[in-house]
Amino acid sequence: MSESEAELDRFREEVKQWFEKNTPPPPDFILPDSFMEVGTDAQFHYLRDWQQKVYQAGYLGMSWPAEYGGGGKPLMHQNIVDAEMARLKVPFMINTIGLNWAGPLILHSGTEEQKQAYIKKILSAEEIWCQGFSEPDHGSDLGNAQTRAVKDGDEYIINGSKIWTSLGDYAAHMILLARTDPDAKSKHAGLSFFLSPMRSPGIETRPIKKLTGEYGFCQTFFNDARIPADCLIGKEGEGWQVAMTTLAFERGAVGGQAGGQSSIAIEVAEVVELARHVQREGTPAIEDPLVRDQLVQFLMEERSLRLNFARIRVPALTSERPMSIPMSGKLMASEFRRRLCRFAVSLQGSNANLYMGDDDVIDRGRWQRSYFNAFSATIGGGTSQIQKNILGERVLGLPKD
Amino acid sequence: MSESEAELDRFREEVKQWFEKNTPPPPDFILPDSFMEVGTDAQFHYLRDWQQKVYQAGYLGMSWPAEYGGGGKPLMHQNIVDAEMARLKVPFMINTIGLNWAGPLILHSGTEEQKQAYIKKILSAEEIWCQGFSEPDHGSDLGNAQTRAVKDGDEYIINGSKIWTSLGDYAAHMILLARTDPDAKSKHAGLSFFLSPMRSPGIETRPIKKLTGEYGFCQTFFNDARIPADCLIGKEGEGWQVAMTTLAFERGAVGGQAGGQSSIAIEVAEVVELARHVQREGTPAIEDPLVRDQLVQFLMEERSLRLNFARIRVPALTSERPMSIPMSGKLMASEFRRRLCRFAVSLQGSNANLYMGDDDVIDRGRWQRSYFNAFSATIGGGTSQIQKNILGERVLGLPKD
Amino acid sequence: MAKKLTIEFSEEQAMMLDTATAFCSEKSPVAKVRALLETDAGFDAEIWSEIAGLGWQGLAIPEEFGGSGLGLAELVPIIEPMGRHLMASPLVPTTLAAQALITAGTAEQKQRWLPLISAGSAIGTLGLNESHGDWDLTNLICEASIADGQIILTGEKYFVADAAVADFILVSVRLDGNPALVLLDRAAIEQGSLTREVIIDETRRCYRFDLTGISVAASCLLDVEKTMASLDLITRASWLLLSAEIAGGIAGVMDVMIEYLTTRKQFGRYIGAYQALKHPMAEILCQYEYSRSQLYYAASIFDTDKEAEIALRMSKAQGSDTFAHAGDRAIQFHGGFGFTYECDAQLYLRRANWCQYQYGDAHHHRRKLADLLL
Amino acid sequence: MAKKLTIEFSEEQAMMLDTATAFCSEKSPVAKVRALLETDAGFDAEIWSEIAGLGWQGLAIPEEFGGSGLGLAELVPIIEPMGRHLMASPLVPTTLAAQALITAGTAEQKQRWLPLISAGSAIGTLGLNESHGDWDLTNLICEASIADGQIILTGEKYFVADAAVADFILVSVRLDGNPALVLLDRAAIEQGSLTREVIIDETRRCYRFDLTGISVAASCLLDVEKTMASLDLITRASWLLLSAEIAGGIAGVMDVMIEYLTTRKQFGRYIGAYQALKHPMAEILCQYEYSRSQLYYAASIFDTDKEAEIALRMSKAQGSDTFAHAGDRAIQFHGGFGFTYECDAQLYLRRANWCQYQYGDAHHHRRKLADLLL
Repeated sequence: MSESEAELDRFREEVKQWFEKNTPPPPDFILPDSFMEVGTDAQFHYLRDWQQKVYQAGYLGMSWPAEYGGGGKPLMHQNIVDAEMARLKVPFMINTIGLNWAGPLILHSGTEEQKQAYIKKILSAEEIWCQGFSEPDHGSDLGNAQTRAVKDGDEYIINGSKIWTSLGDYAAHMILLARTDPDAKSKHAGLSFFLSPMRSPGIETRPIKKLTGEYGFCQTFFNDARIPADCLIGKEGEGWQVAMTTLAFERGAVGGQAGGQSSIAIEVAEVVELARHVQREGTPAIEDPLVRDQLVQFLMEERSLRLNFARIRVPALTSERPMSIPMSGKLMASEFRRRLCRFAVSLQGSNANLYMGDDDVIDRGRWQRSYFNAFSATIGGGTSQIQKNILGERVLGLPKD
Repeated sequence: MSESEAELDRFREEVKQWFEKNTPPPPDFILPDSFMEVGTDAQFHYLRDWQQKVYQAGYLGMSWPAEYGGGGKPLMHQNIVDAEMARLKVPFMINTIGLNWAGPLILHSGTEEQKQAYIKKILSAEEIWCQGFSEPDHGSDLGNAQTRAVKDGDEYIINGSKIWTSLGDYAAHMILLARTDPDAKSKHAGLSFFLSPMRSPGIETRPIKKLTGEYGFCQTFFNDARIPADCLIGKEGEGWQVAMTTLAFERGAVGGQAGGQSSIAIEVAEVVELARHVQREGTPAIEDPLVRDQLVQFLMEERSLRLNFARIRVPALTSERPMSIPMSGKLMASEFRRRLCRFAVSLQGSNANLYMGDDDVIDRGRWQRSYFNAFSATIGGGTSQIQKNILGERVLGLPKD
Repeated sequence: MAKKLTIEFSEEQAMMLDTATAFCSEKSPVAKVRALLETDAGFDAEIWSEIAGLGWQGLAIPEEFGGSGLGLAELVPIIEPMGRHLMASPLVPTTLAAQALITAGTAEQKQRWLPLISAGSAIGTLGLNESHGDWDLTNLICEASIADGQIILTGEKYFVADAAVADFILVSVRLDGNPALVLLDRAAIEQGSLTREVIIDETRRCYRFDLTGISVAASCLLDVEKTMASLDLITRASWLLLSAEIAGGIAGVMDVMIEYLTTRKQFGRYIGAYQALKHPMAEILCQYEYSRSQLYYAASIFDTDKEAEIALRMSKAQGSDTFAHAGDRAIQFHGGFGFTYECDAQLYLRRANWCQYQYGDAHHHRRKLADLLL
Repeated sequence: MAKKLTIEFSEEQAMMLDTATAFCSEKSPVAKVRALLETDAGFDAEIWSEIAGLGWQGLAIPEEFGGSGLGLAELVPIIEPMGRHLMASPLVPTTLAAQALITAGTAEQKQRWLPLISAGSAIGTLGLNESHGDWDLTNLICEASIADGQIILTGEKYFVADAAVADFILVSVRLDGNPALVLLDRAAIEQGSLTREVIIDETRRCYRFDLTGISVAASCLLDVEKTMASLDLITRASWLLLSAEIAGGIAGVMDVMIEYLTTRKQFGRYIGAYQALKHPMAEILCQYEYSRSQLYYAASIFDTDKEAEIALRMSKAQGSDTFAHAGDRAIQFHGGFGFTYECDAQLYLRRANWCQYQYGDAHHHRRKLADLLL
């Protein structure tokens, strides 16, 4: 299995060349930064084509089993590809839920039929997947899901609604958490997990317009929707455990993901670059001492985030509160991004008031949009306020509210 | 009563000259910024002598009745004196509780005997007064005072403890809130208000060392202390109302104070001055753009505080939430002071680590001390956290915790 | 000890504030605001007529031109509630254009336009911004030259408010090395020279205005001697009226937040009961009070010189930061709903951004204040 | 995409951290810390001997001089728990003095002092600061001149740690226009030349050192060629060890806060249940984790060049601000008790101030980082 450094270097070079040659030129519209932000057909098709191309070149799902469409190669190869993709900042892989959530889950817990049916089409982006966990009015309290699934012969009848379904209107399938037993002794015990079709009678999606003015999420409605009983994954009543397994895949806590980056990280270096080329009051913004101080603060913060994750690999240096870094990552990263994007907007003088779609807006308006989109992470998956409660109570041991 | 502008101007000039001539030179020790910070005999005597001198010159209690030692003059005169004292930044009047709390209360609600006994000695600082409202463990919840006063013939027997008694170890008298009826139908109804002697058997003070390392508060202990029954002011059970009246005097909400400034305000202009004369990395701190930006922020904030109080005089501009400015003043002013003093410390390079008493410390260490002392206001009288709760609930109408 | 600071606010201004508050509240419910987002003009012509009925367009125009002859400060209690209710109208650009004419217009220009403005029959606007995004209005790329009694213009102006419906536009250009203002009426505005901009605040309409190819009679030039004074006045007036819009905007976004915090429950409690939301709200309240105090003080001393500049810059800086912060928190505190276009918080966040970056952001004003104060 | 960042931390270091944590926790309870405040020396000589038993003084001294020959990074897991428990000792000044000798001492100086230090038998310290408060150690007012084989010194040094008990003091002076280091042993230190300073952190002892009138043999000079390198190393080592003390200090003040927040009740609830206190605590926790990650990264790459400077400055800046903030909040969150000397929060607040303003505050380091990074 182990290859020489030289072989890996050769492979890395080959990958680099392929991406340099094959990455499509930027389109004449603004691209989203993650699959959660895909809002137009043009964006969708551009990104789906790109994933297909990457898959066909053999650079996606490289470590997944060959019999289902994967590459059957050592994980190291995919890691090299992923690193090159990130380094070259190529567009992300749109089928994120399929590649990082559903695919690993199916490979881990699915039946042979499910593997045959789904895996290859996840990699090729022929079938897009979406996620049905959150519900309106229940915020991020997954365990409280109220969408009902009632078994009726060889079908389940689904009723209820899911919200924040990214790519809901493009997806062929949804990973769906629904309540099969409302009288179960614990609320978790009443849940089951489905690989649900999205194009069935009784399933409708309604796009949600975001504060950016774009679309990018749906609300999904189930009205007596009938789905085959073999959509169930895991046993009935085991939905909570399956969901937790899925989330573990998503977090990268366990292996199994198909690879390929799933979002475009914003780096402080890009804001530094912006500060170099925008003028503030007649001189480049980067010459302003207050701008410089802020940029340094952001650079420090960005590095702190990365160093935290370097430090978790040293148990001796995290032993006192082992969950502190893992549980604070989302809070810190999302708030960091919000502040960074807001700052990037502030560098633009009166042109900060131009917006996406304007001919003259700086960098196609990505900073304005990214600032607005940043709230999806400071709110979604438990608001920053809830995160602080969790840290206070579970990590520091402070009393409950 | 009304005097010509010219006469008032002449008076103002006379006052100015008197203070310019008679204000004592700064002593060779650091002075406190308010009566709450008096911690040494040297400070005490310097300030008491100063108040005596001002009183003897006729510049204190000018509008109080002549028969009790006051000046019997129009309030305008005292206002002119106060303004000049503030402008010239002369040392403050040490008997603050007497001049602003006890004196006005006695003049308003006291018996003839009480007026004869106390007023003149308040003005001359012959008798210092202190305040006995707060208790250990009950924070700032005055209504919950537990110190007991039990009538026994022509005496009351006092048991309990008061905390944060400024000048407790120098005071001849205390305005004391104590519980005469523990079974009263409301907790407020059980309280009574006393003009208590401090030098009686059973009354002991223990100085509290502050985080600055100085003394400046006492804890006062009452162990079967007997005080004459005629120390009662107002009726038994009316202590809460009397306390509220007293607090109204203290806030300046109603007239009646003796005048004379009671503390030294820290102005941003002084920090600007500091920034001009301290060096940071080889150049005057004031040349540093980040320092400049901070100083402007403080100047804006200082002005905002003052403009808020200018705006309360215009009811049309405060009608929507009339209590917003009055109830936020303490929060904003105290937090402002804390941040301003901390910033003043930060300007001093490694010399910021020198402290009061060192030969070379900048400005006698007043910034380091004032930063530490600033917490007395962000904590005392209801912490900033409690103030925000109050604003949220009583001004904005948000639900209770 | 610094000098005494007082806020002047007359009975008349108090009445104006009451009237305007009631008017804006009634005429600009949020459903109306949202309906106008979809329209080309962005405002309701009928409301514009009603405003004329109230005499707001002519408030700060001398009586000889049909106005009320009051000062710009009198507009503050009108613009503030307009900001609170996001009421759309070309009142501010028209007022600024009128002020420019009052200070630098020729007798003929004043005579032609000011009475029409006072009567609510003409909309005026200004083309002052340029591609560099600099807030210094004398930093001009657009140029003019005079030949044969004609002024020939080149360059592009940005953020020209309500240009598509304006009866005239005053544009700033460099002429013989100095700033000059040129009045262009509808007839002079070439077909296709206006391009609607996509701006962050969707309640407004702004246009890029391509001057190249336009040439008008020399009589369209404003008094060159008075141009600098006029630009200075426009700048100050903009700070004042923007600060008023900002103070209103903060109040408006607080309304939206308080409504949600007192009606939305989570984990069984109204979310406003949580200190994590309650305390930031209290902080926003305090900063709002500061903003409003700074605003009305700046209005009180608008006509003084250096002191007014200090007060106006403080007002703009204080308000801009507070509004931007309140808008940001408004999204956050609404949770998932806050992330949707449907939530009104976004209307205010976008407005807050707009106000921050027009006529100098807080950072810019603090830098200028440092030079004035330190 | 930036390069990979890794934190190296060996098994040996992990054991060191365990040992030091247990040692400091046992030997430096807060009652002991407070008792030492009242003493002249400020530390316990017995503990100093025990430390010598553990070999800490010689850890970063080459084996040929009786040390362990490890790097300065090995001291980080020792200094960190010392900071947490406010353990007093002259370990840091002695270590820095030893490093100065290692880099710039003459063979004779090294031979005389390093074995004594390794054995715990000598305390060394440094006199580097001056009245101007500048953090640039080459900005020197103190001067030296050489005449007849004697070095004659003038000027005053500030913040000379533990000078009264030091067996030797290295002082920086300007000699022929360049920085030089001079070694003064006890015999050379004139009677009355040391004045104890009143400093904000009462757990330490610092002295003003009047050099004027001191003259010593030329052999007391350190290698002039190596002085700049030595000052540079001292600076970096100070950043590293201060950052370690800071990270420990943050942990220590958090201990004090958490203890109070989980035991003190108000309005019937433990005060730690209130989000107004809980959330700032969570924020402090996050900033603490950042500080610690920055610290151990800086330790990992201490021996590299520009990268180390960046990492060290970041570590110092991040930690200083976090500690200062945590110390400030610690007072506030203790309410009235926090305002008393009796509350341990003040010990940490004073320590936090000390750490912020020694060897460059956060603002200073960010300015330097801007030049390195932008």
